Amino acid sequence: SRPVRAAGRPIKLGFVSPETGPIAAFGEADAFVLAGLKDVLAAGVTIDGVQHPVTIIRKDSQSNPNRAAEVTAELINSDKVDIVLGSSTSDTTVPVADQCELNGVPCICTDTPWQAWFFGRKGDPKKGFEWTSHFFWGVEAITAVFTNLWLSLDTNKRVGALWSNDPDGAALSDAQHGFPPAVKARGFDLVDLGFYPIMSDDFSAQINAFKQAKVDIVTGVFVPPAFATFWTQAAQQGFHPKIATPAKALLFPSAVEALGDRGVGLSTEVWWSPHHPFKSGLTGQTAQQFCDAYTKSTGRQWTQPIGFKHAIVEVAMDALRRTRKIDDPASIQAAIRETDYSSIVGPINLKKGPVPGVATTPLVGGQWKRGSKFKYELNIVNDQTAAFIPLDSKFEPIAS
Amino acid sequence: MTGPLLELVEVSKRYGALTVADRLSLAVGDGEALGVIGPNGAGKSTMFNLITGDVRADAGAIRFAGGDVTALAPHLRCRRGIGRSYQIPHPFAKMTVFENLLVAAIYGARRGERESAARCGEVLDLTGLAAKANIPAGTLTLLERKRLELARALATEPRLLLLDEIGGGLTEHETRALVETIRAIRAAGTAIVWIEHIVHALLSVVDRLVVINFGRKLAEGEPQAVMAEPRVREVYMGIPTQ
Amino acid sequence: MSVLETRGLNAFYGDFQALFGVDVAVGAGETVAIIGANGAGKSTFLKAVVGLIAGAGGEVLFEGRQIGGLRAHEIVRAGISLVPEGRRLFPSLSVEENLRMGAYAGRAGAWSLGRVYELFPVLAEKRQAPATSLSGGQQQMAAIGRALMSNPRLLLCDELSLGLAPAVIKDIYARLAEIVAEGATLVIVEQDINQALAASDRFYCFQEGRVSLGGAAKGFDRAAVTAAYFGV
Amino acid sequence: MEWLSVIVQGTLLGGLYALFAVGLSLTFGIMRLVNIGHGDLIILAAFIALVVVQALGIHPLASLAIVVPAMFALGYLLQRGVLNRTLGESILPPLLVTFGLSVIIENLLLQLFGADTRRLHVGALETDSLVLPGGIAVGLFPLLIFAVAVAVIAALQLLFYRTDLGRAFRATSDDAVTAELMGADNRHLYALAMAIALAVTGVAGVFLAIRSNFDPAIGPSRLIFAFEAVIIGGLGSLWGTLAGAVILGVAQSIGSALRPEWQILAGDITFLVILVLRPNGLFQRTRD
Amino acid sequence: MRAAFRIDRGAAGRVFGLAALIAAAALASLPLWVDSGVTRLAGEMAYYLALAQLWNLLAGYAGLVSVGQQAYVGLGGYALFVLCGSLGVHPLLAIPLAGAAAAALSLPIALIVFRLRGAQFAVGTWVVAEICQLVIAQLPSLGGGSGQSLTAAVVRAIAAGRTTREMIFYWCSLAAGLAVLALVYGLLRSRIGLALTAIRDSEPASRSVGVDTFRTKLLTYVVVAFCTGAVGGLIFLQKLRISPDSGFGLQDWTVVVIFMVVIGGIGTIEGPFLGLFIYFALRQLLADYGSWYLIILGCVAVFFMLYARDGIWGWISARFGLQLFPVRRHLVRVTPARRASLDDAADPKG
Ligand SMILES: Nc1ncnc2c1ncn2[C@@H]1O[C@H](COP(=O)(O)OP(=O)(O)OP(=O)(O)O)[C@@H](O)[C@H]1O
Ligand SMILES: Nc1ncnc2c1ncn2[C@@H]1O[C@H](COP(=O)(O)OP(=O)(O)OP(=O)(O)O)[C@@H](O)[C@H]1O
Ligand SMILES: [Mg+2]
Ligand SMILES: [Mg+2]
Repeated sequence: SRPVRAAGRPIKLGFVSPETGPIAAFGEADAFVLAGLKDVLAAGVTIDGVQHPVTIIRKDSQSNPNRAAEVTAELINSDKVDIVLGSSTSDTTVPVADQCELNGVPCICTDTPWQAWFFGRKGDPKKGFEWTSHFFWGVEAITAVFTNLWLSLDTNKRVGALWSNDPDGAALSDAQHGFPPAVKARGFDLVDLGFYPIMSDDFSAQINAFKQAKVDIVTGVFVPPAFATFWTQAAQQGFHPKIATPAKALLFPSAVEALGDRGVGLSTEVWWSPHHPFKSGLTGQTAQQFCDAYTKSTGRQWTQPIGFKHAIVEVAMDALRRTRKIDDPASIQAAIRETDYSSIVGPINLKKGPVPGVATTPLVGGQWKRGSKFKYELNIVNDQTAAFIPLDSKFEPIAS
Repeated sequence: MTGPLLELVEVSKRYGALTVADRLSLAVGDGEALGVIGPNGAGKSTMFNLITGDVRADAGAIRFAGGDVTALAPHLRCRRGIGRSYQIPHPFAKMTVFENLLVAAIYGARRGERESAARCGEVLDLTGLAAKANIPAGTLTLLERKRLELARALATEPRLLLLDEIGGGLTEHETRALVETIRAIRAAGTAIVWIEHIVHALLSVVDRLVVINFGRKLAEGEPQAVMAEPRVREVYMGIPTQ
Repeated sequence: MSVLETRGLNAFYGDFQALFGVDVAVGAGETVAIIGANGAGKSTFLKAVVGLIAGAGGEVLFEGRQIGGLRAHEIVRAGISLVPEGRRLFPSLSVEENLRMGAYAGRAGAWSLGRVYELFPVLAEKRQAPATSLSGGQQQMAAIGRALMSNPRLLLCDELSLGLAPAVIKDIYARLAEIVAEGATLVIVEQDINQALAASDRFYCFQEGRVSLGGAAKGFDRAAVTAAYFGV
Repeated sequence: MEWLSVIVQGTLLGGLYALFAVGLSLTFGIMRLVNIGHGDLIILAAFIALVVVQALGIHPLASLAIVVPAMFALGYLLQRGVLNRTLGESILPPLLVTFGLSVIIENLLLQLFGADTRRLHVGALETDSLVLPGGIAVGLFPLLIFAVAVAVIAALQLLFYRTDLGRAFRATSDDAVTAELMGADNRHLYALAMAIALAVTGVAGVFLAIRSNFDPAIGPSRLIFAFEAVIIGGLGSLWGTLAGAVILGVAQSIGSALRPEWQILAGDITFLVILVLRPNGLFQRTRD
Repeated sequence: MRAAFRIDRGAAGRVFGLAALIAAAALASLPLWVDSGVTRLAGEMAYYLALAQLWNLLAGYAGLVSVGQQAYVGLGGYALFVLCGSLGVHPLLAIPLAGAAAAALSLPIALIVFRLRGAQFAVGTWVVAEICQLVIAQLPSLGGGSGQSLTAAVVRAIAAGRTTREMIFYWCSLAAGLAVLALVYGLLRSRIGLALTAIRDSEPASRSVGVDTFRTKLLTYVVVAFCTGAVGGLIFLQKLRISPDSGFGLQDWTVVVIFMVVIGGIGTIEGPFLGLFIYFALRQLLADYGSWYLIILGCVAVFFMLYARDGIWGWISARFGLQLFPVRRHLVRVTPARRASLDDAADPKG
């Protein structure tokens, strides 16, 4: 190729995520992640012999879908960004992707089960979307992980489920693609109580129903405060299941700390951990090194979203490297669609699908146990879905 | 049309155990001026509220201008020609005095805006509020507010005007002016029912006097004769009978 | 020494000046009437004395003490009480609670619930009723009773007889005389000159925010008063 | 038996709502101050308790001894320095100011403590329960919350309806100018009322922090229940607020037993139905 | 000789009216000379102006302090999604239909909430909005709790290109803003405005002078619901996605609007304009500062309420006696002599 001539125009990436509001925990590490990538971004990418620095414009969705749509429109219309990156729950990723799709701006999203992102936007599984891409695990993965976990212990195979009335709850409880058929297919009885309102302060009626049905396993989708209330009331009402695997509720160590010792033994999905055998194609850092750096810099325990925040920037940089005409969004989009990249959260291949423009990342089963370095630690206890990820310990029933 | 302009037939109203109108019957002729007196709490203002519909009667009937208005909403009674002033003034505080009247003229008298302006101007002149026409009613003094009550009621061009203590707190001179005003209103053909504790002012205007006590009619008739009745002198004026 | 004395008292509503250098003196045990046409500033004067309107220039002395800068609640505690124009009872309190509120300042004296009920028996009947359910005249009684409950040394009455039946007015004025006899001082604002002057020792006539005439109530000169009223 | 259990649990839930609502019942019911920041003030109290517990290592319930006076002082200063200037005929200025406060508190807490979800632990008391005949398990802690709500309401009821001070509170909220004529210093009284309201909020905050998780963002979401409880009960009536809260709790509980989705809807609809039947609530004190 | 009177509606407004027309024309041409980011922002301001004027009409003039107007934004938005997404109606036609849907629902709602007064009304309307949200969250056909997206194809029906579409969105928003402004101004200058103000000041007294208070309030409420619903449709046509949370967002559609109106000056038409500019200026300046943006916004709300209780316009108009949209009526006495001369001047032959 030709020698580097001159510095080209900066390439702008819009970065939308919830930094404030009810789901601010997901955006908490943004500053750390982006600061760590500063040098790599400043060095930028070389396209057609011209070196372009990359800048990131961060926008706060305030955990509010209206605001997410508005800041994305701003990124597109005022900041004229080249790519929009949206992350952290469908309240942000879906409106971000919708704006980009309509306005013809390349967009990458993550950190939302892909069905919620894809079918929630009325995607056509044959064609996919024109301008928007996504990588994360999906409902099929989480059902497999959960049922694998449950089958590994001796229970009466009776599962009680409760779903939050939001996109995640809707995706996971879907009668065709969600938990109910998958769980039944593997021989479980499902006591499905349906949706509960997000602001619920009381689960006594549902707990009563679970108790009546002699449920051994509890699952569903919960936000942390709702699960905490549920779990406390369950104890008060003398309901002690052998396994509790609530999705979404136990991602953050703080949620488990808030439960105290009653958090020990609860199981959850694990998207990523320091023990995942991956390293960043951009910086060469391993998952373990990255988590250590995070703890060192912030004094906090690692959390699952930080890897994905890192990965989404990696995927964008990788696509830019392969872009031929930087001023043509279609060229950038073509490069994104050609992604076959090895990131800190694992391989991301946007060519394969499950559906066009969506890549899946591995998901395994974890359980919260008493830890050494931190009070509670998330152990990987089931890797039937991704055997290359090492186990930390064995899955155990909740001590009662 | 025959018969009285306003007729109350055995109207009753209770507040809990307290009967404030006790099978009260009353008639007011077209163009008549009727005075109402009675001790505090006798039920005079309540009677007005029953006539205007601010309070619904428990029993009995109210007829006005030949129609039964017992079940009619207050604003419809106003449009039929019942205008009232409140004992405790209710001005539209943030509107100007003129606008207060304008609402009444447009909605009560169903006039056009331009026509109403003239009418309101005249009423303001008549009631001595002309100088205050364009200031917010909220800044009026208590007595000016009372005059505003009268003016606003007049602006609805009522056939029957109900006045609840608009003369309290006036100087002799002002009282005389008020009496003149009311006479003028009456001369224009409006029937008047006036509740007032300033008896001499009342007597100089009305044709007939009704005394109410405990929601019942204590006396009724020619004013001087009523005032001379010992019962009335005792109950109302506090002059014990020998 | 005067119980109440104002020197050069001014008062404003926003930019509008309602009092212009008012000088009034009320001696101990006196009953003084303040008369004047509509909007002359009588109510404003009373409000300025009790601290409801910040005085803007001039002095207010109560028993020789400056009370000009004090706030209303401090002035009540010092011993001045006002029966406000238009009653102003507390709507969410019962009749009795309204009366008790009158005693909030905690001044000891002859007036108690019992005595007020004796003065206005109808209030005793309605002691538990909400104040809003009283008739206009009954509300005026409650307002007077409430003011008395603070056992004031100086009682200011604004349009005392408004809305009261003649029998009641007669009664109240008789009682006021008793109150004065017990050592209180009285200022009454009343538009009915005859009523006001009959009950008082001296009077001040206000006109457009200024004192236009003052003198003894007995044998007043009707023509002079009329002139002072309307400024002719 | 199942329905009995539903009603028992709903009543206990009502106890929680009552505790949230009492402070509001004072500010809203008595001062007509629509305090949108009430929920965030509860969370603020919870965070104060968290800091106290972490710093001193004391039992969370013992933190009441510090949280309540702190909130009392905060309430006094807040009212005297800020809210007093917003009171008047219109309900809007206080509404807007307290909304501003709500946003300020929430985001300051977020700055100071991050978005993590927190909890105060009281060991076994969290999960212990009594088993009533018929197998209805009643959590001790919810029972304690209910008892505390009743006690707080009883105390406030005495204060507001049996003392001179309480009468002065109500008089001042009706007509501050006239109350001043009676010798009541309205600025001080309002400040005192707010101080008491926030002291109660402090109690609510500590109990909330023990009952369930909290984070800076959850303040506003329960505010509407507190408002509903106050209005169902009737403005200015503290026992009414308790009744309102219990009605709301039972309605939600029944709704949720029928279908989990209906929980909140059932409460809201009950609220509207009651208001349509009795626009002034069940036990409104005199006014208007 | 009888005195004659006429009503003076204020002359200051006429000069301003001309200026406003010119400004409106300039605004209409905005997309032709500024970049699409500015256009988008201006469009957002235009629909917020509409929401603010509508809320101000309710709360500032009719005394109906509603904290539940988000109900109509959300209902309008959902109606639009159903009309365009499921029934295939053209999006621009769907906007007024969304308004009609909101208005239709506002009728039964009014019958319930009109029984309430003051603070009860405020909270009652809030609960009604909440109920709308909860009910919609339970209808799977509308996307339940997760909401639904408008497919790009539907929006492309307006215009295929992004630039043209953004212009059309902008013009729609501008038209909505100006139409609502004209409607509110017209309503307030009409006799209905007079009745509304009277009702706000005293309901029993207005009844006693013949005002049908219920019908007047109902009319206003329904008209406001119609406009709010239409604006809601327009908003979500641009947002492309609606969910119960976003559609019925208390903060976005009511609190921000209250902020604008109250900061600017409630009960004036000028006030909401000022509040609008202050809010957007703050948002543009501070939006990237995360929590601090919100903290400062909160402080501004507190500050203005403490130091300018009648809002900024209230302060300005008290100080300078300024009125740009005169809705007041002054009674002017025309002396007979002067009237004659006026008549002469008006007579073309004279
Ligand atoms: N809403 C109400 N609830 C309960 N009692 C009421 C209500 N309104 C009036 N009353 C009572 O009804 C009686 C009659 O009141 P009303 O106002 O008619 O008296 P009134 O004759 O006008 O007296 P006044 O001359 O003092 O104005 C009074 O005893 C009063 O306390
Ligand atoms: N709140 C107010 N705002 C503005 N001006 C006021 C206010 N209250 C009174 N005024 C004006 O101050 C002047 C004096 O009023 P004040 O109430 O003292 O009169 P008054 O002598 O008591 O009259 P009245 O006999 O009518 O009660 C009047 O011109 C009045 O318009
Ligand atoms: Mg009366
Ligand atoms: Mg006066």
